[in-house]
Amino acid sequence: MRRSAGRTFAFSLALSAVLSAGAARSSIAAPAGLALRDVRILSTRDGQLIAVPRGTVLVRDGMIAAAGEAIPIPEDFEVLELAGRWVLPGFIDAHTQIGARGECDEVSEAITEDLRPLDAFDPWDEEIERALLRGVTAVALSPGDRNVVGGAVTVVKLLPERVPVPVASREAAVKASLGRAVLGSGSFPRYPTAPSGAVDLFGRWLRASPARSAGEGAEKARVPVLVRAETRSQAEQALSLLSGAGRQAILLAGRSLDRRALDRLAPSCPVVVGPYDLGDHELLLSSAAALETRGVPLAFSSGGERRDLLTSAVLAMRAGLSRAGALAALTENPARLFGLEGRIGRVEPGAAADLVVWSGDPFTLSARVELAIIEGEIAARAPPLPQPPKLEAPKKPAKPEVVAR
Amino acid sequence: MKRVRRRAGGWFRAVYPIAFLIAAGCLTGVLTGGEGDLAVVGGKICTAAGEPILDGAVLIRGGKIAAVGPRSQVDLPAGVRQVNAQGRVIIPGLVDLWAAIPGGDAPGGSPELRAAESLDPYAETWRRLLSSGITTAMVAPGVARGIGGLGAVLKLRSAEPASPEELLLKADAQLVLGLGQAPPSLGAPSLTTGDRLEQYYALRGRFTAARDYRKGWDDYWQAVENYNREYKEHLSSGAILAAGASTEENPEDRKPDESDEEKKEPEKKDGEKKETEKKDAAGKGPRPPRRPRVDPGAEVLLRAIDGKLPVLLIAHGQVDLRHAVRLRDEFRLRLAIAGATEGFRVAGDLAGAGISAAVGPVLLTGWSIDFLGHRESNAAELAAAGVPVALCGLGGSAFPSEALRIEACVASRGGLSPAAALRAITAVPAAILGLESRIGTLEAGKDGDLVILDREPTDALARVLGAVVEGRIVFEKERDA
Amino acid sequence: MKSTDLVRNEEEPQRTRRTQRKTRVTSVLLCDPLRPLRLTLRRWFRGATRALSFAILAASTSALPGAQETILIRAARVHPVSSGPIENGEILVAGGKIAAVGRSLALPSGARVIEVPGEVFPGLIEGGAALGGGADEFRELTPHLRVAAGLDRDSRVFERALQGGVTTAAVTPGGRNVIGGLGVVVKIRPGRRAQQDVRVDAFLSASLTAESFAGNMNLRGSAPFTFYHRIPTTRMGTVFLLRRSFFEALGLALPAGLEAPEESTLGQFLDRSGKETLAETLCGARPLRVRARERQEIEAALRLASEFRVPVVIEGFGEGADSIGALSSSRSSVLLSPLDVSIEVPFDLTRPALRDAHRLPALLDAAGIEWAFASGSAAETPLLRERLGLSLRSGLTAGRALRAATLDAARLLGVSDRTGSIEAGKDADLVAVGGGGPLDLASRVEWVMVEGELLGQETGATR
Amino acid sequence: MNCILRTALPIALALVSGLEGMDGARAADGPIAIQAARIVTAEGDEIAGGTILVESGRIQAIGNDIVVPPEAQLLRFPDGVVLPGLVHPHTTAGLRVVNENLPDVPYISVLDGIDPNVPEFRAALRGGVTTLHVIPGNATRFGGQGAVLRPVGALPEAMAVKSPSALKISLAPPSGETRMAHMAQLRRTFDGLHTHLTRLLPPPPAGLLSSRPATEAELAALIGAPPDWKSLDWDRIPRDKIEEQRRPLADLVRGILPAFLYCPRAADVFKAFELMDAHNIRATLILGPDGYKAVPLLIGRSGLGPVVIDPDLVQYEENPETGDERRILAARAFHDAGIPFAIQTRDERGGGRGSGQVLSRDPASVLWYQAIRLAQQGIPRADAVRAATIHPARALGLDHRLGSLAKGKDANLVVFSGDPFDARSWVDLVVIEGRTAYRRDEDPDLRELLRRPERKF
Repeated sequence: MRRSAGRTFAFSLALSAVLSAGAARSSIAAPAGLALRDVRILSTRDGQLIAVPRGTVLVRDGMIAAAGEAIPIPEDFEVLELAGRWVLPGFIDAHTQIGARGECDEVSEAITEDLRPLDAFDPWDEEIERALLRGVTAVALSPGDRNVVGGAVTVVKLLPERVPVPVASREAAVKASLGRAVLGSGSFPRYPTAPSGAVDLFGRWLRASPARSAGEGAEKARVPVLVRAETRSQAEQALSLLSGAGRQAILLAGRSLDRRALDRLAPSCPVVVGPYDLGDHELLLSSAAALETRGVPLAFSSGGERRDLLTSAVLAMRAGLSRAGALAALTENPARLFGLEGRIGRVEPGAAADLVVWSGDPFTLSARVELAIIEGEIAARAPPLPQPPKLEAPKKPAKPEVVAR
Repeated sequence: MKRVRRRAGGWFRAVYPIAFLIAAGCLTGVLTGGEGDLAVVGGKICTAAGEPILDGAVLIRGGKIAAVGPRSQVDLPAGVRQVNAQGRVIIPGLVDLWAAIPGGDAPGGSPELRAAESLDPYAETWRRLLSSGITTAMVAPGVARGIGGLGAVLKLRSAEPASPEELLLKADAQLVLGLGQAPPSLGAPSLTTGDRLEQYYALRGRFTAARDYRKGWDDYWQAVENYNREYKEHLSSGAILAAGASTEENPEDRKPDESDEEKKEPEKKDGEKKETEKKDAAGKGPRPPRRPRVDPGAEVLLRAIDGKLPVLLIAHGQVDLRHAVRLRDEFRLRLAIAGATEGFRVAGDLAGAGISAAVGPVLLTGWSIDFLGHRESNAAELAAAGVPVALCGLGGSAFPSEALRIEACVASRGGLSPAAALRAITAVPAAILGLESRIGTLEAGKDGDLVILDREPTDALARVLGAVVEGRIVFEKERDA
Repeated sequence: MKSTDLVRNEEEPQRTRRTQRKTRVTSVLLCDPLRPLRLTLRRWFRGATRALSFAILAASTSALPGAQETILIRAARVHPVSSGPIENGEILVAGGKIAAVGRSLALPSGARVIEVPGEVFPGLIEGGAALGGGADEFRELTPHLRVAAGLDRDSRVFERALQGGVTTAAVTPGGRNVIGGLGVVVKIRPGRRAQQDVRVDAFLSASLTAESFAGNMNLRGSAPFTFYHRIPTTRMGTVFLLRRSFFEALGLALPAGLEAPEESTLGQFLDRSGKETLAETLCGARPLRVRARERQEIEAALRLASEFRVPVVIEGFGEGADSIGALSSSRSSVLLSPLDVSIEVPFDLTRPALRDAHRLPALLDAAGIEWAFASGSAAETPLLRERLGLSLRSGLTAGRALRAATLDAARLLGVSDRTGSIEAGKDADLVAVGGGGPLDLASRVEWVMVEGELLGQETGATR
Repeated sequence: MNCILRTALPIALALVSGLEGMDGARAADGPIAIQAARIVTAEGDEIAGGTILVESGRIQAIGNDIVVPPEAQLLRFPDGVVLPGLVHPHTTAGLRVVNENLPDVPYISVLDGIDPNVPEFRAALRGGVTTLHVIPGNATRFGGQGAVLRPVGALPEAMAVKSPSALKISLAPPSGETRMAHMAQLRRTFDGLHTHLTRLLPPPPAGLLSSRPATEAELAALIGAPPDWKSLDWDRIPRDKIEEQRRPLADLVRGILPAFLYCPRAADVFKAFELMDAHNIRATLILGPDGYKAVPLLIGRSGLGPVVIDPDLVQYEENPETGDERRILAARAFHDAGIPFAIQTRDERGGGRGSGQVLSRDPASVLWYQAIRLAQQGIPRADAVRAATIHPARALGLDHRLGSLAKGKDANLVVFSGDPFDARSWVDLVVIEGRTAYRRDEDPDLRELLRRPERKF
């Protein structure tokens, strides 16, 4: 067993220490930055795993100032002693409707490219904290799947109770869908009702959109299209239309796009997969591994359901996805897809200090988020652990201390 | 590698033993020894009963565990097939309290419905369960109508069982009830929140009706006593001469009365009683009392009231959990709770009442009003309060049993110690099922059910490499994976 | 893939061309109303098709693995269809194509030999079935929609059809719309891509059968709450809509009576791309296919054909025995349902006109009209070979039925340069059966080859 | 067209005009002798160039060297093949509505619902089916009693060969109900029947009543014991006192009336066996689409007659782990395991003309087509014939009379114009119980259909 009851107890002590540090900080002169000391850093760079078994991360002005082994901590930094805990970049959800659930499907028309789900975002949604405590610090807020062209995809950071500011000034992508959900039915009369109609509308939109206006439109046309496809044929249609129109594509793979279908599709564009469910078959779960083998950039989506990004990644790892591949798909890949490479998604100097402190290896699913830090600020803290029934005396009191110098 | 997946026909039987030999050969070296004899050697053994044993060995003979301990201390007889588990982790076969019935989320509705009767041995499920390390599972009727029915405990003795009997460990193991609202796919009642009170009283009404039913029979037995006594008196007084003729009636006269009685039994009970006590005016002797009808549903509830049949109640919200405690107190049920999403709110009550709780879902992936108060630390908080905690699937497709071990990982993320998390999917559910003497831990004398993992049990990335049930290898992961 | 789109910008240049067209049309309306229009459109379209077929060729040669093997097939009997059966025949397949057919061919070095104790014939061709996708039911006139765009190529129906010996299929949008859209001819091959279709926009599908209006609801005052509130609701309405669309597409002034009143509830009008697609079709860019099974439907289809001087392909034609005369005068052709031709069908004889259905092949042959088979539904396509075998009960010879389901179908679909017979240069689309003849009900498909790749091999009972 | 005329002509010459239809009286006709190129006897060896002598509704003689009596009509079919009349074991032909709305209607009989004038019966003759087992559909628990019919006669009673033939029991739970509830309901019905029957027994002489059970086992026996049918003294139960609606069930458990048990899933076969054992039921199993999975189970069961397999002879099974679809030759599975089976057709009601597909609703008459499909799966033709003749006859308990050609059996036979496994062959003659029931050259519909195309253009 990795962790004894005593250690668990120690964690809660650590947390209370952190809490009190927060209170103490306000009374003293503001520190120049934050240092996370004695941490195990796990990050990726271009798909290569970067692991520092025992290192330090320095945060200044909301940015990572330094990260690595044997980094001297400046005098005026607030220090968090983290006793070997894991620090990972905050995860990025490549497609979600968090904070805007139920308001992201404007079904009155099939093409609603000017819609912004950011307008429906509720910063007080309790799920934001839930997501933070799953290690997610940024999301690609996206319209739902019921429109052929749904609207703008915007990457925002999950700062609870604060009006979100998009990470980049321009929108990250345009959401489109050819899946079954866009189709009208007898009780939902709206064009299209058949897949061919959806393709037709999508094609018309693609042909019409670049020429509409010169200035803004031209820039808009450079934005990638995040397109949902459910079958291999839909994906083919979407990708060939997009490449015909000279648009960059990101494929949002539906649940029918399993390993077998992806092998046939052999996509060359980035693919967003998930969410995976606990009961899914290997055929679907291994699609991520299959894409990794093909060298396709991969990201995960929680799909706007109450699903867990990390669980999807772990399920994919159980079906063959490598640890580096999974971590990259949770962090730097989505950042790159949405044009935010180097700004978020890595623990490296110059990147935003969106960091998550885990009690252990997150991919075991038995480690928990203790702190979620966004741009140097603590965005969420784990609640204290329940006291175990039989308390053993901690053998090695690894008491973390917060020292303000 | 082509794997043999399903026993589809007679010609296939010839292939099957060969495939089995190959499968066994991958794991082992020696292929001798009797049926149900197996030794798993090397690796870390998490017994779920005590401290883990590093570099241990488990010896199974005749389907039962003969010895567990450090490898040096276990005497391995020659000729017993050995499985080399060096570098692996060995845990007891997992026990799922509530697996889905293959072929749909079957709603029950009556206490006498038996899940044992809807077993499909040809279903794909059994292999899936084994591949996720589950060797014992209870399947139960859904509780969408408040009362589910009788759950059956299955032992997955084969991924391709030949008959329902091969699967059955205990046919009518638990009475399954439900309160509250969860998505119908979870098999929980699909009622609006406003109906909760009524739900509870409806459930309670079934139990009180069962008590009334018992009283009807008690009265009957009393009447029988009276009748027998009077009859003996008559006999001794010589009033009855032609025994056959004395009570004989024209069947045709009796018939309408009888069919009438069949339909209106409950209402007529009081009248009947008087009738039976009334002596025949002609002095032909006492009139025999009429027997009440057997109500199989009420009989099942009575067994629960008498404590002969344990009850598993599915409830999530704290209101429903309190109702569960009341129900248990009123009818003295041997009750355990499944679901218990808001269990942490009533942890003290549950602990005080000595009720075990099987928590599920631990990892929230779906939505229902009942999950409003969901938190991952629920299991840990219940355990901290002293409630015996198990984890369970939710009998439906949304929360499949395959995820049981992932649920344990997440529970330990929520603060349950890894050892307790392992016990929550092995020893504790075994105890809830009343099978603690047979399954749930790796101890000498228990069934030889174990699972071989490649990592710690509370690591979600751990994969099931093999599953052994009663000394036979019933599942093995492909070598290449 | 711009070339496959057949798409023009919906912007300015079009408008000028259109107005020109209109003026010219009105001026020569009296002699042949459509001739000039036909000429211009045809010229334009020919260019487009050429570009298109090139694109297809490029795609098919580059992206097909595993078809390069050289295979010699030796069979007890080979049915090339284009010529008489060859006993102990041999077929040499190289690079996915048939290199040679005959007896005692030279065996190239490195060639794989497949011995067939039974018979080999060309892969069967489904003349038309709604194999997925379907029409968009939101509107009743959707000529511009492509079935190919909405087709799920991984659908099980294709694998099952292949196992039944069907290697090529014309996919239709079904019959729910008056004008359903553009059909596609596909080779059935698992994993195939849209770019590898044999012929895109192969025909335009219209429907006059009861399907086109059955289930539609009359709208009385209230706002529509379902798209089944559409017209037509009667057979008259169906014909009306089709005719009006023809006029609209050709830019002709609507004759009195077809002109819709203000705030029309008589269904939609065509949009621009719809008009263009229909106009191209009427000008001969591709066949116009009309589903018609009952006599009045067939008559209506033929009336339209002669009115607009456009040949039609009538799909169904079960009750068409009396209409064959009109058919030959309009140069139309026919797709028959194998079940209609089978004698088992009219056992209840509720419609006397159906009594002649099984005789249609003979009647059509006598009149020299092109015909092939179309089974119509996804459930029937895998059974095509069996149903053909059944149709032999009417007296149709096996050779004739086989030709109708292979070479004739390929010609009718415009893909006879690729498939439909066993001839050197064509794709190696072959079916082998054990035992009896190709359409013998008791014989079994042993294997199927599509473009040189062996597929759907059966190994016996449950594996 | 030519080939039809070629075969039709000799028959026309051979058939003597004196043959009457079947609708007349049931009196014995004069003897008939049929000579054909091949006689497929179904149970014995095939006879090449043999003769069948039919008299008084029975087969008097069959073989190569039969002396044809001078008074016998001699029918020669130089290219013809004689088969036993085909037996359809499970159909709803002639019923407009195949199931009652109530779940338990054991007392209804198809004989009350048969319309003898539906074209299906005529078509059945055209397809060589001489015996149809008409029985209610699969949607109800106790669906009612079936009847074995010959497709000739003006009244259902005149058509009946055996009525009631069997009681239909379906193990398919109605929608919204589960198998558990279905089984519980079945148990309740049988318990109720047992209670009813024991009450009809003369009351026991007055005496002491058994008092409260002392042990758990005694109590369990009191509440949960299945009814003990074996100890029931049927002779003392006055049959006329049994409630009319329960009488068929009483006959069922007494072993007089067999059951046709529909098992929609392979796993239902376990339940079927359980029911059969618990309630003393003789049953023929009607299997569903995945019935082939139960093959090992059927092998192990002794005393089970032929099973009726699903009309879809090819099944598909998807492997969720690989996404591959397996094509399963279901009939072949039964054949390879040596389990005798009977074939049926999918003759569901409904399915109007809108679909344009008439044969998607395969009528009962195309049993021959199903038999050919068996051959397609590689099943020997002789076995395919058995699956449409002697096996269904045995399933109906009529194998002593029907299903094969042998001396002493009912003279039910069908003459095909050629190889019955060739779709181009036609049924030229059908003889039912010694009488000519159908002759192709006298079939007005077919004659109309098969006339030469004489239309001019």
